[in-house]
Amino acid sequence: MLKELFFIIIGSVLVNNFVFSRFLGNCPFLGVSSKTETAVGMGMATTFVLTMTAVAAYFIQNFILVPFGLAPFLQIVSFILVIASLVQLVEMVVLKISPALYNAFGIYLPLITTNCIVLAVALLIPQKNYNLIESTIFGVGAGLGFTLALILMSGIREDLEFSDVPDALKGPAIVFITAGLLAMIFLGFAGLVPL
Amino acid sequence: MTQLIKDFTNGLWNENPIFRAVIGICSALAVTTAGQNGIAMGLALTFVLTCSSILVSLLRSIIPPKVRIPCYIIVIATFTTMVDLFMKAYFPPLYQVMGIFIPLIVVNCIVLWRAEGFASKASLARSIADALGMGLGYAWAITLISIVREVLGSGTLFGINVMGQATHWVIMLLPPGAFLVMGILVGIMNMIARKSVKNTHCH
Amino acid sequence: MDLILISTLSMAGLGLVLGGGLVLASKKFAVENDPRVDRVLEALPGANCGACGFPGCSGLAKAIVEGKAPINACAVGGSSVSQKVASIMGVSDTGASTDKKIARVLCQGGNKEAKLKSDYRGVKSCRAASLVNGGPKGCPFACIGFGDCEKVCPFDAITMSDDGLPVIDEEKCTGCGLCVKECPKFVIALVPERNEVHVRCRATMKGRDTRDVCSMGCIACKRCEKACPFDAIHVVNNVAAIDYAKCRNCMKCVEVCPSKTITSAFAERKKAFIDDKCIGCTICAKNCPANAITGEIKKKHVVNQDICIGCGICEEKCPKGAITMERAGQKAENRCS
Amino acid sequence: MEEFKFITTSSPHIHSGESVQKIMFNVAGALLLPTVAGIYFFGLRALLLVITTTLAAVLTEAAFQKLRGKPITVWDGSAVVTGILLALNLPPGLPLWMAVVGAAVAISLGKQVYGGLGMNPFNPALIGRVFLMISFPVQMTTWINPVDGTTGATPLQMMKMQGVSTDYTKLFLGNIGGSLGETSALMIILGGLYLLYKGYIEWRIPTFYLGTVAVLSVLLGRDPVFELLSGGLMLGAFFMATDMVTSPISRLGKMIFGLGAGIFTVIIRFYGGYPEGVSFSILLMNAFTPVINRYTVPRIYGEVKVR
Amino acid sequence: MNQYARMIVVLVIISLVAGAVLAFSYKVTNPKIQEQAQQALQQAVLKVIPGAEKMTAVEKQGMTLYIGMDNQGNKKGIAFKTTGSGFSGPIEIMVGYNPREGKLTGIEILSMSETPGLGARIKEPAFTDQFKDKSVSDEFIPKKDVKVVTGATISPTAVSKAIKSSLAEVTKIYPVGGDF
Amino acid sequence: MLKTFKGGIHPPYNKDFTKHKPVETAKLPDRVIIPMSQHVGAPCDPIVKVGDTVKKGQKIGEAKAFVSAPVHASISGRVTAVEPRPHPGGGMVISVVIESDGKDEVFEGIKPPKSLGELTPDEIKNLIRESGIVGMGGAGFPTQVKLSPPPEKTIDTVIVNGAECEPYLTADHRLMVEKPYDVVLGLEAIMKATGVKKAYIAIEENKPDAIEAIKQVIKGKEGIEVAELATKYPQGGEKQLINAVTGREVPSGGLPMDVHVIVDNAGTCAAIAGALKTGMPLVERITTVTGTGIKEPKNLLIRIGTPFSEIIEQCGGFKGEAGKVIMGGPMMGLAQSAMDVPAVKGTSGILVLEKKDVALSEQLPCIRCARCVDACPIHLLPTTLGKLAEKGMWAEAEEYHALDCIECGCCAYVCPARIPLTQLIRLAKNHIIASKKK
Ligand SMILES: Cc1cc2nc3c(=O)[nH]c(=O)nc-3n(C[C@H](O)[C@H](O)[C@H](O)COP(=O)(O)O)c2cc1C
Ligand SMILES: Cc1cc2nc3c(=O)[nH]c(=O)nc-3n(C[C@H](O)[C@H](O)[C@H](O)COP(=O)(O)O)c2cc1C
Ligand SMILES: Cc1cc2nc3c(=O)[nH]c(=O)nc-3n(C[C@H](O)[C@H](O)[C@H](O)COP(=O)(O)O)c2cc1C
Ligand SMILES: Cc1cc2nc3c(=O)[nH]c(=O)nc-3n(C[C@H](O)[C@H](O)[C@H](O)CO)c2cc1C
Ligand code: SF4
Ligand code: SF4
Ligand code: SF4
Ligand code: SF4
Ligand code: FES
Repeated sequence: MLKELFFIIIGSVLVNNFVFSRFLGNCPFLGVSSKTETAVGMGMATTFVLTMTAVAAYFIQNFILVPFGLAPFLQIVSFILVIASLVQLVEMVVLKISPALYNAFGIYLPLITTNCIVLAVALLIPQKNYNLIESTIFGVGAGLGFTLALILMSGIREDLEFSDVPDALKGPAIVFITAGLLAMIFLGFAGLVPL
Repeated sequence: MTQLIKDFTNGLWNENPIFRAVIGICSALAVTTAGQNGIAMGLALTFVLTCSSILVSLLRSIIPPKVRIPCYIIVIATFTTMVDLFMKAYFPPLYQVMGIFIPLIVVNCIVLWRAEGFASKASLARSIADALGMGLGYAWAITLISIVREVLGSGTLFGINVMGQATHWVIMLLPPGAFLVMGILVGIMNMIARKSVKNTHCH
Repeated sequence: MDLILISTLSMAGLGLVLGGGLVLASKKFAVENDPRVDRVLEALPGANCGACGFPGCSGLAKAIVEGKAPINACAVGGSSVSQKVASIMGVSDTGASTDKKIARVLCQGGNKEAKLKSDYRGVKSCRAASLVNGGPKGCPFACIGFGDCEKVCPFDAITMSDDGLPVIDEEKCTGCGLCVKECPKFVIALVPERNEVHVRCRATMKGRDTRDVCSMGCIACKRCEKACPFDAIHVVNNVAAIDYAKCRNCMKCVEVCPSKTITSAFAERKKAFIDDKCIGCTICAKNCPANAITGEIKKKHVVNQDICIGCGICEEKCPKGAITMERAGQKAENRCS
Repeated sequence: MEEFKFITTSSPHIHSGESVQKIMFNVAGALLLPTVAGIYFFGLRALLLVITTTLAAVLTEAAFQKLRGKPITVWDGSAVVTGILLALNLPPGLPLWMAVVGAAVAISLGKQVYGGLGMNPFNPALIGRVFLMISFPVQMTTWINPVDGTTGATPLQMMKMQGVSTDYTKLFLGNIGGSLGETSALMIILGGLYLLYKGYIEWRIPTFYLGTVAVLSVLLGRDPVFELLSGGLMLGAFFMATDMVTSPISRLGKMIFGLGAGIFTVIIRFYGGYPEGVSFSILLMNAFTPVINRYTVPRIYGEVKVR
Repeated sequence: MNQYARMIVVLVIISLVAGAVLAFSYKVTNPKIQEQAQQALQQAVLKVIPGAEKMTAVEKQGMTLYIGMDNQGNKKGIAFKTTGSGFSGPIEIMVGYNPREGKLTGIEILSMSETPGLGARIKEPAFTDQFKDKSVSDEFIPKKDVKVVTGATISPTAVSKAIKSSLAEVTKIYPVGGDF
Repeated sequence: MLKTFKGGIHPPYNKDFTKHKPVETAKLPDRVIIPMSQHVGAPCDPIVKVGDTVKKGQKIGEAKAFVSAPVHASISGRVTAVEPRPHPGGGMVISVVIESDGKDEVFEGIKPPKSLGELTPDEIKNLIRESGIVGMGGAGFPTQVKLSPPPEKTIDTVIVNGAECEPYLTADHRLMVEKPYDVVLGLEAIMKATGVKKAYIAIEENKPDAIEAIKQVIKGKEGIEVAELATKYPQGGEKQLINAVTGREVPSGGLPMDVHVIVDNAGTCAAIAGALKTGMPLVERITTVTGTGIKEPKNLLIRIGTPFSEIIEQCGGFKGEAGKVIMGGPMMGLAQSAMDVPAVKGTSGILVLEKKDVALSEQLPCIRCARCVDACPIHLLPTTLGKLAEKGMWAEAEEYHALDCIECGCCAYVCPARIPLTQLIRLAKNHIIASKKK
């Protein structure tokens, strides 16, 4: 059991990193990876939402969709509805309860609704037949993987400010190239865990 | 009319979602291993985008701002599921390739971006023009990416062998290839954009 | 039918629960956000130049709403912005009627004009160079010419000429004053936009010493002082200085300056024109410092355009508003915006 | 008295005399040792490969700089080092056109897109190698045996697939299959010691890298001597992980770098899909370098820790 | 209050309509989807059992087995699904088996996510064809009696292992030489 | 065990030019230019007019502020100008120009004070202030101010800085060899003035004769010790010195007194001794005139205010093509553009380098070799600071402790890419301080 959970984490952080090998969450990856501080904030916020989503998705799937035979066509709608509401709810609650926390990462919360990692995790959980604990861990792993990608990229991008990148490649282009090289490096983990 | 044409062409180049605005790129990276995937994904997104824009534009006055996002997203999700079911029913091989990325049209940033940023503020006609432009802009962009990756990675173009064994660079079909091709294409587009700006600038 | 019903119901239920949750949350966790911040932010120019001393326009907006900054803290926006901000904040805009100021370069010692005293090597920054033996130029007051001001201007209003002097685009300059703060040699000053005449030298050395190091420097000959009809220019500390409040752009000093230290575009010099409203009261003729107006009493007066210095006193004095000042040439119109 | 116009600069007015060129050409010189070993074992084919990649790297660099309208600075020697190191990381039998692709990728995507010398986040030679590895996996894993030129497996592959170890002396001297420059641990160590002596590489990275691998091998029940001597570990630890451009600047950071590279190498070697993990590990730590730099800022003289 | 009521009402109505519309679309497309799936399955089964024209599914000891028959109803072979753990994910394989002869009749890779150009080449006939007429008593060890795809040993190993282990189960139900 | 600190460099010392040359007294200058600011703090107000006659030792500039020091005429003669003149520190400073009358008469008010034993601490401090004594080690901080810490800052140690770690310079070295009694007497005055019982005279081990001479003098004196230091630059930097000798670290942004230490240069001590013995204020100092571009390198005892040109002439003039003239040592000295600037109280040396020795090679991008990081005695990240300065990111530079840089030049000295790191950091410091003042 523990071993499986470990594999889920390693799998989603390193081997099949959500950004570098599953191509998910690229827009926020591009958008908020220019400063390490914001990257860490965004990563934490996303991990938090992902974990909650994973749990919610598990319950909806197994207690509403499957029992009523709705899974094939209501999955997307119900998941996304839950995510959007959840994000908005969390945002409001955080703002009220701890303005400090809100300042730290509240500003990223609205962005998370459209982060496709979140919906993807929700959709992958039923597909992979994960139980509750596995689902939760999967959510955490996805978040950590995303955070790792953000932190690595933001570190490099902060250094890039001092680099003489050709004009045409400035901005997203060099970020993509760097992401490509990072993806190449992450292939080194290929075959690390049985999937 | 000229306004509509402007709205339409905006997505094709000026604010091309992939190359200029650089948004909604997950699918553009993920499914672009072969030319036909690009076309199919492009059309699917255009369909969802147009339908959602129509509905959002029609409903814009009824929806209270606080539940705006959930409402838009339900609309989008509905159309996406329809595409999903449709592809499953009629194009199973394609469906298998695109896998999870069809459902993910819901969260494709382009759709919500246009729903929020354009359709919720503009008239029906303009919303349609914009959605079509954006959709097709997305479609040509990812088709281009697909073609590059297919030619370099498999040596084929829409499944037809064009390069023989000369370009059988596995990396192009893998994630790094996607990012690298994307980066280089965005760079080229920047160069083109800059040139055209320079030409129209006064001296 | 069954399936449709169930799915409709469950979706409705989900919508109800989540909608209800959102409503509850938004009531329970409603947070007062001062909407004025956003409105002030909208009124600000959005250049994020930081000249106000706050982190960007949004920082200033917040500070204004919280009362930590005055409503006219944005120099870039000028009076129009401070009026808007004042109305949002519900206070009257005091002191917003100040004249707009822009930056002017007060040195003409470029690479050709000013001598170098040493062969400076190192960081190409004026401030860095000024810390090495006071800079490479022979004149310790001269522009160093590495363009720190150009780099700091958030509005791209400054370009360095081939001669190594900054040129300020009057149209782009917003008067934010960042360049003034940046220049280690205090070569740039904020002056009222309407003033056209400037002494472009700040060297307080003896005239002879100044001439040794720069061909455009003020040699303190005091000719300008004598030429000025308005007592607006004086040589203090070996260098001429204009009292901008008194100067009327007559350009007399410019004409007499032997070293071309004082500058103005003669194309900008205005001339007086008298129209038919003139009743021949002779007030203008009496007041004209250049004696350019002639005419008999109760007859329409005429201006000798060759003598008129464009000071505009006659225009001010004419009780009938019969005199207008017009530019002789057109303002140089060659900019690309 | 005579009139001179004196030079003025900010202090200091004297300099140690070190230069980038000096460093790079010394590294290139040190690399000659493993190169010679490669040529000895794999024949002139190996020499050809080294010349090809070096030329390709230098030309790519010049072409790129010309294209950008920047001064051409190939004489700083960094492209030469990249070229040689790339060759040392390739199977001796690799088709030459692939080597050219590798060198071009190394210099263009690995270095010039970031602005050239000193600004690249990743080790260019390794970018070239990994690119080739993933693009042409078959050719990149076709090893020839020394001397007789038949194809065979590397010691690590044999270990991974069949659990067979190789004789230490062979490993040490280099009479084994593998990349051109990685076979002779002896020559690599000699070159590395030379650079250490000259102060061009830092002892922390190789020490921590090799040390971590050795310790983990012991802990995980493997043969540490075998693990140290086989594969590209020695080459990586002495010549590639030490690339100053892509490794941390603080001393603590360098130790972390070595440690991390060691851990990842062991993970990939022991549990991953590849028999060898040196390239990936170094590149991965390159990616971590900015973060490491950020969090290992040394305590300055007189700083009172407030946090 | 009014504003809040409206929030809920609009959200509920939209969800409600969405639910209805989707359920309806599902009803329309579902038969087609099922049919597609069935067809795909049948195709795969018929492909791995040469000569079979139709199939029936049987459940035995927790396994689903498909019996392929020709038009006359003559049983031509048994097909079953098995899953191997490949380089980058599960590999689903359809295996055809003829108990009478104790040989495989063919295999087909149903789904996999192996590396294109490498592991993915297990889909190619060059790899799959070798299993045709392979005796079930063979060792199924890559590089020994199974030809591998160059540069990728893991994927073929996964396939071989999966076939070998599920054959062990199936031969318990339908022993070699026996009928079915 | 030789005492030292972490970081630093080993440049070629080139002290052989002058190390064994006894101090020569320079000839009386025809004209001296005495700037009203030769110290850290407020400039003096001139108290003489053009046409006045003055005598050696007469006060000509009055210090009004607390942190300031008076200046005195260094020769007798007539004041010919009181006007801004170029200062070797850069910029223009009000200076008094005195034309010599060739008589070198001593001002009437100059009288030897009471002996050290009879003076009270306050009298000692007053004597130091009135004698215009400022730090001779470089920065020129008024010594009396240093000796009057606020009451809450207790002082327990005095260190005499005899490190002289700058290459080429030997002024302090010769001073310690030739006048060890003066150095120790000055130190005793400081100890008495501050009530400190423990003192070290810190000398780098490459000056064995100086160590020997000082040891002879302090034999039998309570509480005074020689601290032998490893030869390394910047061993003489105050913070490094304190760390090497006492193991303490001056807190960032703090002063030596925060760790209960006062550091004074050996020359400063000798100057105090001079004032104690004769009552003559600070009007002359030892300067090392050296370098590859000087014909006859020497240690000269010069009058304050002597123009560089005269000093160089006495050393045979330039040799070859002079490329750079530096006031101070090669690591921290200031490059000069003109030869008519005067030597001031802090002019420990005049270094002339031939053009071929200063040829600068091309700057390349930083290769992140971290040599600068290893060399920095403050453990800063010069490469990072340099990059931040190039981008004008001053706030970030401050976060990376730019203000703690002592501008020792080690980083720029070692940088293989020849990046003017020290200058970049100096630029950043200047910016940060300017924005603070706003
Ligand atoms: C990017 C990449 C993807 C790979 N994908 C596969 C794969 O799908 N299947 C496989 O068996 N090996 C794959 N490999 C190769 C394995 O890592 C391993 O090297 C190989 O299985 C060893 O086989 P060999 O003994 O034929 O060299 C891949 C390698 C790389 C670099
Ligand atoms: C603004 C300022 C204030 C100082 N105040 C004191 C002081 O109160 N006590 C003291 O012992 N030294 C004081 N110092 C002197 C310094 O400790 C130091 O000796 C002086 O700056 C010369 O150091 P340097 O030659 O190493 O640069 C002060 C220095 C400065 C610049
Ligand atoms: C890098 C550096 C090197 C220094 N080297 C010496 C030196 O060799 N000898 C010296 O007396 N002062 C040296 N100083 C100045 C001392 O830090 C300190 O200011 C001085 O010893 C204080 O004494 P003073 O006030 O009597 O000059 C150096 C300062 C710095 C920043
Ligand atoms: C000690 C040392 C090691 C180096 N290692 C490499 C290397 O592994 N790969 C490489 O491409 N360049 C290497 N270089 C050359 C150079 O630093 C490299 O090309 C830069 O990354 C280019 O910016 C090395 C240089 C030195 C001094
Ligand atoms: S005006 Fe000042 S800042 Fe601008 S170039 Fe001249 S010296 Fe530099
Ligand atoms: S020229 Fe100076 S004052 Fe004018 S906008 Fe630029 S920085 Fe501001
Ligand atoms: S000059 Fe400053 S940064 Fe450079 S080594 Fe010295 S203290 Fe460190
Ligand atoms: S010494 Fe020079 S090249 Fe090396 S890290 Fe420092 S700044 Fe960069
Ligand atoms: S499409 Fe924008 S995050 Fe994936």
